Amino acid sequence: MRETDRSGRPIPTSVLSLGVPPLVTAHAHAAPAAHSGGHEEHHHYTTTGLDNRKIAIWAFIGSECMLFASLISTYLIYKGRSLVGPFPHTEWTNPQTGQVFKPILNIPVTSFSTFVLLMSSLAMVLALAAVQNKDNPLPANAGLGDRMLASSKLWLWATCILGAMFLACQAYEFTSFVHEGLTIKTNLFGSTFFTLTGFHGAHVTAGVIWLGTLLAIDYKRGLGPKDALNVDLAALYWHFVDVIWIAIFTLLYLIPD
Amino acid sequence: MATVAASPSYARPAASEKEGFMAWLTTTDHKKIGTLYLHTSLFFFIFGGLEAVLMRWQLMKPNQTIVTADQFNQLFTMHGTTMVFLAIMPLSAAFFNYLIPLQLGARDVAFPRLNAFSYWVYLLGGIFITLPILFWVAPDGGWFAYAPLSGRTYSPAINMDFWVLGIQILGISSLAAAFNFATTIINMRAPGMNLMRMPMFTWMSFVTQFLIILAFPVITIALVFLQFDRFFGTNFYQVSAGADPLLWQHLFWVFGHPEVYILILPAFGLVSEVLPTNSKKPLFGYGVMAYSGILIGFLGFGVWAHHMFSVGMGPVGDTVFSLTTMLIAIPTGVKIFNWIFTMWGGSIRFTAAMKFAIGLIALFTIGGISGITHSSPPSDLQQTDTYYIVAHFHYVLFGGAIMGIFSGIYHYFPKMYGRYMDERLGTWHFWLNFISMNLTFFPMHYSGLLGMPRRIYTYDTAQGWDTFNMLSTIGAFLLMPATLIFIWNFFKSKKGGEPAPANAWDAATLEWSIPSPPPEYNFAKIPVVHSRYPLWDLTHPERTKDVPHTDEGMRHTGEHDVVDMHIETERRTAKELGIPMPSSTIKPFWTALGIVVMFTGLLIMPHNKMAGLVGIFTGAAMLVGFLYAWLTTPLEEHH
Amino acid sequence: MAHDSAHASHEHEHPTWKTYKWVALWLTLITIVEVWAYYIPSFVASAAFVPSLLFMSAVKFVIVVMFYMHLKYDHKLFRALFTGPLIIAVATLLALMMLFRKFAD
Amino acid sequence: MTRKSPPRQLARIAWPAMLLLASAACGGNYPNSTFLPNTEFNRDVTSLWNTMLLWGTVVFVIVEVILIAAIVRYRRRPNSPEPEQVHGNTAMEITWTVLPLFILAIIAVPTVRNIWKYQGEAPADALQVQVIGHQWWWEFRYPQYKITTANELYIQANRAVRFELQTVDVIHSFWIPALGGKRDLVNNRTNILWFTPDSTGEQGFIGSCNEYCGSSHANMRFRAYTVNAANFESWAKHQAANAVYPPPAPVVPAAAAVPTSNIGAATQDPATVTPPAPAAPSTGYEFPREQLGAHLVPGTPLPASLKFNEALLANASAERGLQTYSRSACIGCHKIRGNPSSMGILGPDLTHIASRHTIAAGLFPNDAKHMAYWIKNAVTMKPGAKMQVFGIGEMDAVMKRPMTTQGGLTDEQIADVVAYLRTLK
Ligand code: HEA
Ligand code: HEA
Ligand code: HEC
Ligand code: CUA
Ligand SMILES: [Cu+2]
Repeated sequence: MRETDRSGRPIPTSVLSLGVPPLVTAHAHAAPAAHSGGHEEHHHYTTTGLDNRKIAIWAFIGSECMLFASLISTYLIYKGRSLVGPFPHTEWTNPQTGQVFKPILNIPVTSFSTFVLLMSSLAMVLALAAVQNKDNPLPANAGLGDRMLASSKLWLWATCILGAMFLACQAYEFTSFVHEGLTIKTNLFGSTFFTLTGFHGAHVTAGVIWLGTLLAIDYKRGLGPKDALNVDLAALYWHFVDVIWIAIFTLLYLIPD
Repeated sequence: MATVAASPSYARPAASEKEGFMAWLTTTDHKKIGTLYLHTSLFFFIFGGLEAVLMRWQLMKPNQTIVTADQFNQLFTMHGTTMVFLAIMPLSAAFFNYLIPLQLGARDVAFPRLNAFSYWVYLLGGIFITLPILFWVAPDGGWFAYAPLSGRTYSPAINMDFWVLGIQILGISSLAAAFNFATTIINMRAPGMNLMRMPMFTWMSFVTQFLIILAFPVITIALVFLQFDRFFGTNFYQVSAGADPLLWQHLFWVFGHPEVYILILPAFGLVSEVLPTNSKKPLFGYGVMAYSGILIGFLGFGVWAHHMFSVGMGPVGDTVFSLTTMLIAIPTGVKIFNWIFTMWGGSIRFTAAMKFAIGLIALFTIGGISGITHSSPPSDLQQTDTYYIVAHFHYVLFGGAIMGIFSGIYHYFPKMYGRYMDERLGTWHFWLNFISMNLTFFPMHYSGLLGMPRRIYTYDTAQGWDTFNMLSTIGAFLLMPATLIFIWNFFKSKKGGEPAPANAWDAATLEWSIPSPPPEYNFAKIPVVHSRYPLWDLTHPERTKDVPHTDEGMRHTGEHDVVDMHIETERRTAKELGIPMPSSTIKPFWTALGIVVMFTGLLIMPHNKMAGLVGIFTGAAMLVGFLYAWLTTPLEEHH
Repeated sequence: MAHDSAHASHEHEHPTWKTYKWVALWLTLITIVEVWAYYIPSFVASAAFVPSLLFMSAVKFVIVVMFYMHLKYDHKLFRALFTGPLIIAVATLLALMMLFRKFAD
Repeated sequence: MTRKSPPRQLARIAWPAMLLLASAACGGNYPNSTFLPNTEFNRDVTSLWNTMLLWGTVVFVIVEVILIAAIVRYRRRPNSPEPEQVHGNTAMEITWTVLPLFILAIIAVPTVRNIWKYQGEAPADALQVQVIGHQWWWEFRYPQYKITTANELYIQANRAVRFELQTVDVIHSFWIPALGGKRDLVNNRTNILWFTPDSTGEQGFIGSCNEYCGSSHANMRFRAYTVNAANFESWAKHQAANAVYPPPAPVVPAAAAVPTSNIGAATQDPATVTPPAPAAPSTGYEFPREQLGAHLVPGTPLPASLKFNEALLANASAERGLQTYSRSACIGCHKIRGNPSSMGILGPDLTHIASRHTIAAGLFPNDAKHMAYWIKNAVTMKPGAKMQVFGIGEMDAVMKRPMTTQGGLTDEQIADVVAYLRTLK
């Protein structure tokens, strides 16, 4: 992986800080595409031998740690402080109308979507491995499993679809909450919950679009080892979003007031 | 060394492609972007200064009516916001841009187009947040915009919308720049320049980038909450829904305290370049200087609640934050003493830059000591939100950051423009500035300790504050001619200053080994660095014989244009030399404009939903479209 | 870390399908245990509940970062770029929790 | 660079100027100084401050002396030798790491001690005062005495006072510099501040709001009077009683037993208001006007644009004023115990308005003239003031149109209302 091309210096990834990642990151990968057309890559010297973009994305992920720490802190600080329901883990009766609100969190659905997101990380890591190993010929006796493992398209599709499934679960969750009477304006829980998970969802959306562009390139001209860095950047981002969900799932969903 | 004529003989290749205005609008050259930053932020410094002068005029005597209460409240909000976000941070960014690649021996920053983008976002965001004061509809919540006052309930008008959105725009610029410079410093050092050979300015900038990377996400989230509250009716700071307004305060100061070190560390870096050069001595205790910078940055994340001693945190919180705050005196003190002992035993040349650097040592110490006095909560309860605090932070900001930046401008002007600034005017500027600065801010210690609250547009007679306010105001008035001398000097010297050679001050670091002003590619051949003072290795070998020298750098490269440390005299253009340079492009500008249009759309939303939506979608379309075009265009043209 | 030694391939190269598969399995298993624990009221009520959940989620966090994000294998610079900010982020979060008296009860 | 630089002349003037400044601070009359030894808190803080000032000065002098010595000794001269190259000195660097640590320890010890000392519980017999912040005035309640008043705080000399700080709108901060440290009034929280004014005697003090709270943050002041126990009791008893019009004859024996909660429903027809008996004693202690220091007398000028026919004040009728007041919007915002129609809570309690020395949170003296201007156009008198404009023809900031006879008051009517309010001793 260190052998990756060190050529392109445009950095789409750090523009993620805009808070509108979906639109921005989407086209990160067209640049190398244009590059390789010319096939005149300069090898700029770098101090560490690493690509600038990989350093930038790790710095960006460090920054995102603080972003989500702020969001999660806020959620936890306001936990149990809402004046009116519905509440996440406990029942609430509206004193005016007598209407009863069940605990609003849907643990089975979210457990499922958590599982989906975890599996998408597996698919992502396999996609990266497939891209990196594109040039290694499959052994003659390669079975279906080996051939599957070597397919970057398969795993990119899998990642995208799993990501989209996660988003679908979230969409279902959001709409059903609104249906049950919890909006972003209802109470402190609503505001913090929708904002935190919404931010996370926006990150997932950005990731899905980013992966979509990779997939498009894969169909157009095939992703190979020289694209490994680009896939790696997307993968790091994707796993980070996953890791954040691991924290959110435990802190929001599983630990009651 | 021979004196080189001011206008170097190499042609300006960019000029032939794009002329004048367009050349600036499309540049991706870190030096040009640095110049843009410098001029823009000097403009905002004057603007913020004029706001301050207006405030001081109003406060000259009790019960004056130069401005109204609401105008005054806008003035101090915008003065603080302007000085912090539009003057000092970008003044530092001007130096990041101009100097970091030169000090590292690089041809540009890691992401040149992102760099242009950062500048345009800053400029447009700056205009966005500054324009309203011309119509007296500017933000009026104070530069820390405490909730719930900053929420829709208590600030229903458009004023605070400008602030909430404007600071977010500026945050994008700062973050993009920070990722860029952090990557540049990690990854674009010349062969042989390990971390312990980086010039001190680059070191302090390095720490600053991490402070930005870690502090700005927090203010972004705090602002997103406020924005959601104001625009979408959420409850983050809605006290009637049970919200706790201290949430804003904590989030703000988790950002806000590191922010003050973001403001001071680059200035510290600049004087760390000026002092050794003008003392003919290496920096005293280089390693400790670097580590203390890191330590200041790190501790800076553990002290934020010292801005909140009066909110009733309880004794445990007060104690912890008091003690961590006091600890910061130690690494800072180390810096102060190391600077002094850099001069000690040296051969000091009192250039204007040197005077300002010494001014920083003298004045920052005062501000630091007053900082220590309010790190003690019982004492701070008598000081917080009084003019005593105003005195503290102007001593560190004006006496520290601004002094350091002026020092840097005088010092690096010859590198930027190939001409010296006028030393005599510089000396006048220094003394007038030094004296009137003290005249302005020293009396504030007294008015504060004698009970004068801050952020008051008026005060009553017979409170015992009249003399001190009068003095402060006179000082502020005197700062105007002081600054005017500087401005005059700056523009005059650009045109007709005495020509400066490449190594204008007989300095030790890489940026002085190339012509002044540097050619677009900076280094025709990337130098291999063997020690901390590569240029002194050549010009004054006797000065560097004690520093460790290695040539580890050579081993890793194998690039055709890397050669041993040398004095660069190449005058041909990049094209002639076959050096690939990032091509100029306007796309970062349009992308930045897209962002600002988007935020403007949101601003309009509550007043005209249709127009607002049109703005948001137009902006988003611009953003996506130009970003796509940007990312699909290769960075460099191939020769 | 209890289990990484069991599954990490200690060759100097990149991990392979074999590693990834085990990581995914562990992630799934831990998630199942977590959710299961959530549905045992007596356990939820006990003092061990929150710490054990936090522990499990920390384990998941770490193995994804180490194996899927390759931090275990990659340049040590990246480890510094990630853990530094993470430590500050977690410390800030804990400090805020304390300031808002979240651990008081 | 050896040429004498003219600006150095400036420096010569600067230092004496500094000294002058320092001496000015020692003389002079500084009623709001934070170092006045009026409470134990202030004395402790002063001694803490002195420690810090001492050590701060030591540090300052050390730094500036070495700095100046370096500048003077090592200035470059034509024949300066090439300096010896020193890259650092571990022993020295350890010294200036450790020495500050000692200094900080000297500061830290009394700091921590005082943090804990002043966040402990107040003495049980402390006077309790609830402080409620409003944009931009102060409400003071004395639960032990069933008093509600505004902008003027009576506390007892030599008796601990414990403030419970709350706000109804935004964050404010309560501070009497000469008596003790400030505390913020934070929504959804109650902060506590207490101290004992043990060496003040009978004195008046300035208090202020110190957290920026909007337009008139600067105009959110108050007065605090430390009075002796007997005077306090007299003041408190009087304040607790209802105010009535017309004022009862001076000797009304049953006064002490005035129930404070018998105001009853506010639905009574205002036109038929009759002063309910029993009446309040007409005299209670009031902090003597003559004893107000110069700093306690408001000097805010009247806005030039606001006109009022002051001649009307001379022969205004309190009787008519009562009727006008009770029929105007005033009653929706203000409370006058004893005037059953006046039940509002948005504005300051006016029950004993005439017993206060200032109006509008310390901005203006409480006399007929200023009160008349205030009622005519409070917003012009005090930026952003949340009291409606009443003068006919005056611009109403909320409705964005000039006041009409509909709800507006003529100068005559205002003069009458003032006359009525002036009777509410
Ligand atoms: C450049 C910006 C900058 C810098 C560097 C600092 C540095 C410090 N600041 Fe300052 N501060 C501000 C900008 C800055 N500050 C601003 C803008 C505000 C107000 C914000 C607002 O409310 O609007 C503020 C407010 C502020 C407060 C809150 C006051 C209040 O509102 O009540 C406190 C409280 O502790 C504080 C403390 C300190 C300390 C201890 C340092 C230390 O880092 C100083 C350390 C330096 C020294 C001590 C001098 C050198 C050391 C020696 C010579 C060694 C020996 C010294 C000793 C033993 C003492 N600052
Ligand atoms: C880096 C930051 C910085 C700098 C440099 C300054 C510089 C100055 N500040 Fe600053 N100030 C702050 C940061 C800064 N300030 C902050 C953060 C606050 C808190 C805000 C808040 O409470 O929200 C504050 C608050 C503040 C207050 C308190 C307001 C209040 O609480 O009510 C005052 C009052 O005197 C003041 C005065 C000044 C003055 C006189 C200068 C002078 O030094 C200015 C000198 C500059 C000039 C005089 C400009 C030169 C002008 C010319 C040369 C004219 C040219 C003319 C033409 C081109 C036509 N400032
Ligand atoms: C919309 C509500 C409102 C109405 C109606 C109103 N007031 Fe006020 N009043 C206030 C508020 C709020 C204040 C405090 C303003 C300040 O100091 O900032 C105040 C202050 C006062 C004060 C000064 C009190 C003090 O102790 O400082 C007087 C006197 C007064 N009002 C009289 C009147 C009279 C008389 C009327 C009717 C003609 C009236 N008010 C109608 C809200 C109102
Ligand atoms: Cu109330 Cu400021
Ligand atoms: Cu601070």
